[in-house]
Amino acid sequence: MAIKNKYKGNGFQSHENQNSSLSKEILVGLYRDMLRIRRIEEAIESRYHEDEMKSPIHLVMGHEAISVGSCSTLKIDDLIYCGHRTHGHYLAKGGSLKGMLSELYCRANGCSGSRGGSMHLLDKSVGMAGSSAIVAGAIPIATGAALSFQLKQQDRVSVAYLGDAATEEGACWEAVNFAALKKLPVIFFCENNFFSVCSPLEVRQPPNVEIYRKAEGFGLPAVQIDGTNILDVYDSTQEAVARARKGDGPTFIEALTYRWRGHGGAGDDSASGYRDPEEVQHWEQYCPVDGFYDYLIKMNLYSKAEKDLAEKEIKEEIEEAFDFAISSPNPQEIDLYTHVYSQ
Amino acid sequence: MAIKNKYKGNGFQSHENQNSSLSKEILVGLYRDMLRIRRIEEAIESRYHEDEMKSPIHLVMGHEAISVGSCSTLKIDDLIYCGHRTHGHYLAKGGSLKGMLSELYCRANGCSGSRGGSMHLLDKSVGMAGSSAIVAGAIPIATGAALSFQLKQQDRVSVAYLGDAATEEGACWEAVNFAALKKLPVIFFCENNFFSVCSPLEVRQPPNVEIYRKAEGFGLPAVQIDGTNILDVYDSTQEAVARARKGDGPTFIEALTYRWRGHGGAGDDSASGYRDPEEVQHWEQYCPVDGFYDYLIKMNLYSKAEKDLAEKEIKEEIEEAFDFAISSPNPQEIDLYTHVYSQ
Amino acid sequence: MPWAEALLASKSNELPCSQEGRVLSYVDALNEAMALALGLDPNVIVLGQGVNDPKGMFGVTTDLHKKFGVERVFDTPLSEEGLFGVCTGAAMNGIRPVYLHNRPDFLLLAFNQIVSHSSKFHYMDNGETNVPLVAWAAIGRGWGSGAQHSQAIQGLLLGVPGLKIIMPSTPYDAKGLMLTAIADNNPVLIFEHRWCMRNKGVVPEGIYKVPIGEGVYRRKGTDLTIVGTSHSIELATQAVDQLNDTGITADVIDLRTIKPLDEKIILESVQKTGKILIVDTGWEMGGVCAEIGCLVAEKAFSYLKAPVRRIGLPDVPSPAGFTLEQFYYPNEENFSQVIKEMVEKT
Amino acid sequence: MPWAEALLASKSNELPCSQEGRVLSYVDALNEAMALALGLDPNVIVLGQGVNDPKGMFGVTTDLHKKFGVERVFDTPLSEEGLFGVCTGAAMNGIRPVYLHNRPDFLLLAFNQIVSHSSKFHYMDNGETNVPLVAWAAIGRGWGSGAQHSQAIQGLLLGVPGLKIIMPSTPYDAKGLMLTAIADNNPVLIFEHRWCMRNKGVVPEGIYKVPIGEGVYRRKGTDLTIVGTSHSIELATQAVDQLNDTGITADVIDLRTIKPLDEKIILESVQKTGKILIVDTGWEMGGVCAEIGCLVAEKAFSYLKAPVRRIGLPDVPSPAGFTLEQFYYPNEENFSQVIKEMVEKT
Ligand SMILES: Cc1ncc(C[n+]2csc(CCOP(=O)(O)OP(=O)(O)O)c2C)c(N)n1
Ligand SMILES: Cc1ncc(C[n+]2csc(CCOP(=O)(O)OP(=O)(O)O)c2C)c(N)n1
Ligand SMILES: [Mg+2]
Ligand SMILES: [Mg+2]
Repeated sequence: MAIKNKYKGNGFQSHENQNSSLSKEILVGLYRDMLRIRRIEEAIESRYHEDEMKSPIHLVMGHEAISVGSCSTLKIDDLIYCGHRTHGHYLAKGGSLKGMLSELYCRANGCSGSRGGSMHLLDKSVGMAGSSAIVAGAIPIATGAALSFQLKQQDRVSVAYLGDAATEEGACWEAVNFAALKKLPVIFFCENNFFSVCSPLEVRQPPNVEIYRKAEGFGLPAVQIDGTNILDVYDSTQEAVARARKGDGPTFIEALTYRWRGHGGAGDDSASGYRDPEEVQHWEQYCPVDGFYDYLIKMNLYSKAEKDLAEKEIKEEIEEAFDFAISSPNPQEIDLYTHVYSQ
Repeated sequence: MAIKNKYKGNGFQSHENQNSSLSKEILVGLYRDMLRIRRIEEAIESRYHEDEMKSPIHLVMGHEAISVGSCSTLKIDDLIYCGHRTHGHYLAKGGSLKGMLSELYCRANGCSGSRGGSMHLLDKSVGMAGSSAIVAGAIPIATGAALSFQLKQQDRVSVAYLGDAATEEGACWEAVNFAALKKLPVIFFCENNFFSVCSPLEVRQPPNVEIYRKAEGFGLPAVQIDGTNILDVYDSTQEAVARARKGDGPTFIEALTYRWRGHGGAGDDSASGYRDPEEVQHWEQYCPVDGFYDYLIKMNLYSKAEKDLAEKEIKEEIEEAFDFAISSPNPQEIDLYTHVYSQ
Repeated sequence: MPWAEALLASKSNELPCSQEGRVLSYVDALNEAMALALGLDPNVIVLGQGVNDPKGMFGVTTDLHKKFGVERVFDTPLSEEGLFGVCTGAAMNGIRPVYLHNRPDFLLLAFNQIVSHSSKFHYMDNGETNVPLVAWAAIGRGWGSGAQHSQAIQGLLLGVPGLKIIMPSTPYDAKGLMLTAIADNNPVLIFEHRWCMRNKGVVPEGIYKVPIGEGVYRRKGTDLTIVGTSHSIELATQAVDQLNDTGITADVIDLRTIKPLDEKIILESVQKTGKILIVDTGWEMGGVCAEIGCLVAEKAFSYLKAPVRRIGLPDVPSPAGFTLEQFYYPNEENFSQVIKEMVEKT
Repeated sequence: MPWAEALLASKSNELPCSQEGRVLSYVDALNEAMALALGLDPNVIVLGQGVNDPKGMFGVTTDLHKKFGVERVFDTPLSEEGLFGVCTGAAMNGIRPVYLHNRPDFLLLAFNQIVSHSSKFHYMDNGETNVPLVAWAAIGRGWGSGAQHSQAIQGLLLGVPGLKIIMPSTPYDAKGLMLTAIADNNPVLIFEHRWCMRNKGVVPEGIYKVPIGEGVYRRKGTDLTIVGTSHSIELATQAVDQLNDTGITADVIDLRTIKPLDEKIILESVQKTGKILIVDTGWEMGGVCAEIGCLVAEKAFSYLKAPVRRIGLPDVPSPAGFTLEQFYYPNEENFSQVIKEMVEKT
């Protein structure tokens, strides 16, 4: 089985000897945020077999540069909306780790009160505004948020994260058309990882069709980028955000990336046969986290000692958050019946 | 109010002094078929105030070149599927006039037994296979018909007629993607008349967006043509049909045209203010029927006398069909309950 | 929230529907409600296919865009699913959209957003998100509307938690319930009936509130209870009035809302009469009639003196043709017939 | 039609569900049904998201593509609305699609095609068009499926004319009804329940037909009638068996199909027991329970000795968390409790 989905980006080679216009502080922050997400995912994965997180999980390993690179260009009152693969965006936007883990452990103090589960993480205090487990379901909703900003003349932007498969849902294009028509401050951020569960892109969309070109046909500025390269993600999102803030309307970003783990649950499932384990290994060479670390080291912006410290801090934070979640109370029967209607 | 929708075609000027590769017989047949549809629509319109055709009507005046030009390239066992504006396609594909008028008069022997009405005309004996009053509803259905041809290895083509507004429904693009993916023998024929009921295109789709370019983004050969020029319609449909028969998959055709009458019912409703009456007059200059007549005359392919004869024959046919419909029996109560389920 | 404050500040609550006062058409009553809401709260928007065209959605939205601008009263692409989601997202962020549709049939395209999103965010988001939106549609009937343009789909949505569903019959209620719906912090569906939209009636000026979830007696009587909404309860009332001479009297209850359902008024009346006829503009099977029939058999069984009856549509798609329609839709005579049978059989 | 002929030719009709014979898992029974249908009729196709991936739609479609080729057993883009329409169009032209979905929730995206197209063409086209298609989905439950991945939406579709809706509970019925559904010339929806899919049972080899619209007795008794389908009737049967010691016996009727509804078996049993408990995996309000409760109050009123009861889901979205789920879903104990109450109160 050949490597079907050719890697189209350059990893960090494209920035290898190139100074970024971003400050050292920001660059190191980007790295630390990616590292944190990676470690959190690893921790969740390592404990998932205990069967205490009674929630489906959709790990984001391989996608970290997208979450962190894009969310870093947003302000706290800019809003993001996600699909089922929420962990990375939730954390990158500043969502509470304790709230997330409590949610995975089905606790009363979970970030959505144990009503939502891992596919409905939200933390409205930081602009992680909602998610939908229905593929493409949140795209029109993010568009509606942008409409509210426009109507209220607020200087805010909303982002809809979507997978490659979400572009097969008609509602995606309905939302894109409306956003372009009204010049809404929304960014459609497509994480093209070439798979929908176990179905490769080629059984769902014709060969030689590029997703971002569809968006272009609908009248949007659209771009295809290397989703494992956080600086590319940062730059293109920043451009889109600027466009939105200027009133010039929406942008469609297609970031090529790869999911290292199975669609849901812990571990890689390539052995089942739907994708070549070599393909996974191929993509792992372009680790968004490690690749950026190498870059920072090469550019003399970071050191091994600093990384070790970060690892230590992150480890402590994660342990504390797990302890918090596990020792948190379960919901009560009465909780079932609240919030069906709003007053 | 300026003429907003610039006329992009050339009427028959593009063929003015140009010989068509089609035989005289075919050319005259095309003209006669258009003339017949025009006269039928006029007859319906002139009697609609009698309130005996208790059915919504959506007249096709201005669109005749599309119905006739495209259906003429099809074989009897090729199938067409329509939306609400069915009259022209039904007649052009060879549907029974008596069956159609009986349907409009709600008679038991209407082409859909008085269950369908004007928005559900069908005549399966000639490949007018169905229609949907839900905008874009028939697009996936026509695509499914093409899938059946492919699975059964039949040398047949299906056509989905759709309006400009139908391209705002997500299901349209879901069907287009699937057809391109599977290389199905289907033609998506978009009649862009710049309006959805009273809503002009510019309040529904962004400026400078061309519908056929959207289709291109989805991986289809797509073309924009002058929908008032029957030779352009014929040629581009024939090309699409040939592509489909060769197994090369679907084509998207966008034909620019204009509806002379109100969205539904009899008469022009421009006076109500949603479009400029001058705009209607402007388009009437490019009458698909008269323009083609002038061309035929100029090319010495037809004569006034032949036209007079055609008019006479058509008039007689129409009168007979109206008499037939009006004197046909109404359905019975028992008819209500049949065909809910198929045996 | 300017809206809620203004509503509370306005002294009027449930106004009695007196027979005196200004007479307005049903359509104008709706138009007035929207104009008041738009005037009161800058977050209210009105959208839908053709809301600002000369036809103005049967007249319901006529000229609103002239008064309040096309930013707030605007036409939309077709995209029913996408636009319902857009309204939901806007509502989650402080806008109060009123999204109008010619026909409920078109809402079928948006079921994913209605059933799995709009009505569920408040719950899924642990009460942190509100979705104050109104979706409005007019049930079609007659003139060949046919199977795809005349569906009364309220029964399909009755089970969906988190939704409110309103079906008014009078201009008074149409206006009052529209105002209440716009002020409500939940997704509210309003199903009008094209034939009710011909009605005229007394409609107070200014803001008043008709509560969601409360029915009213249109007639008081002793022989049986008739409950329903919209055009069906109108027909039932006419049938009862025509039977006056025969001495038959009935409680006729216009529920006005089908979700939440006013169980109290239904059970109270059945307790008195012991017989119930349930009427609805939708299919009998699995619809509003079924819910109420079951409810009564559960909670008022000991008072029931006769089988419950329902009058809705048969398990058949709407035919397009005029003659078939006459057989399809129950008329006043069918109503009278059933009422007489129910009263006679004791 | 090769299909119909083959079916008629096969001597088997309704086989009795004996306790002897080959034991198969529910999932394998479904797989076998599809394999038989694919083998019998070249016009049968099986499609859906991931039907030919290693997971094979919970195993239901595993390896079918290897036997019958990826032209006939194929993966699809998401596009639920579009693909439902594609299936409808193919079915209108002689193909017999079996379109599988992980979850009924995803069918909400296709309601326009299901409600306004697939189920209506035969009628709108005056009987000239058939739509022999099967849409299949498995109701989710547990492990945080939550509000958008666990909806039992059968109640939303019960009213739609022209549809057939099947909800099996045993491997025997799952296979037999799948075969019948594929042979049927109408759009048929099959709602499985993820928890029934764990079952094993006796399943005959080869083709046999379980009729659509006919229920069966799972237990016979005298104290009350319990009707329902799928996982609910399974739970009810267990509850009744556990109550054996107390001397309580019940007619337990597995309807297997909810549309068309087997009125005869329901009314026959209620006539005997005078009491009915209706169970369903969906919401109580406006759903299957409501229809059957109303039906009995209409047509078996004089036999009823006690209020009808229903056990379904409360008017609340499914919560995601484990603890809340325990409160949300009725369990065997809830069933026993209600049964005991119904028997005791006379
Ligand atoms: C409407 C709908 N159809 C199907 C599913 C089942 N499903 C859940 S996640 C998923 C894969 C989506 O793939 P993609 O959008 O590319 O996101 P990824 O998982 O690759 O991040 C599918 C098909 C769903 N949740 N919603
Ligand atoms: C899903 C849906 N939404 C709205 C309507 C109401 N409607 C009927 S025809 C029509 C206009 C459609 O315009 P277009 O597709 O451009 O066709 P045209 O009438 O111009 O030929 C509309 C909006 C409908 N029938 N179906
Ligand atoms: Mg993907
Ligand atoms: Mg148009």
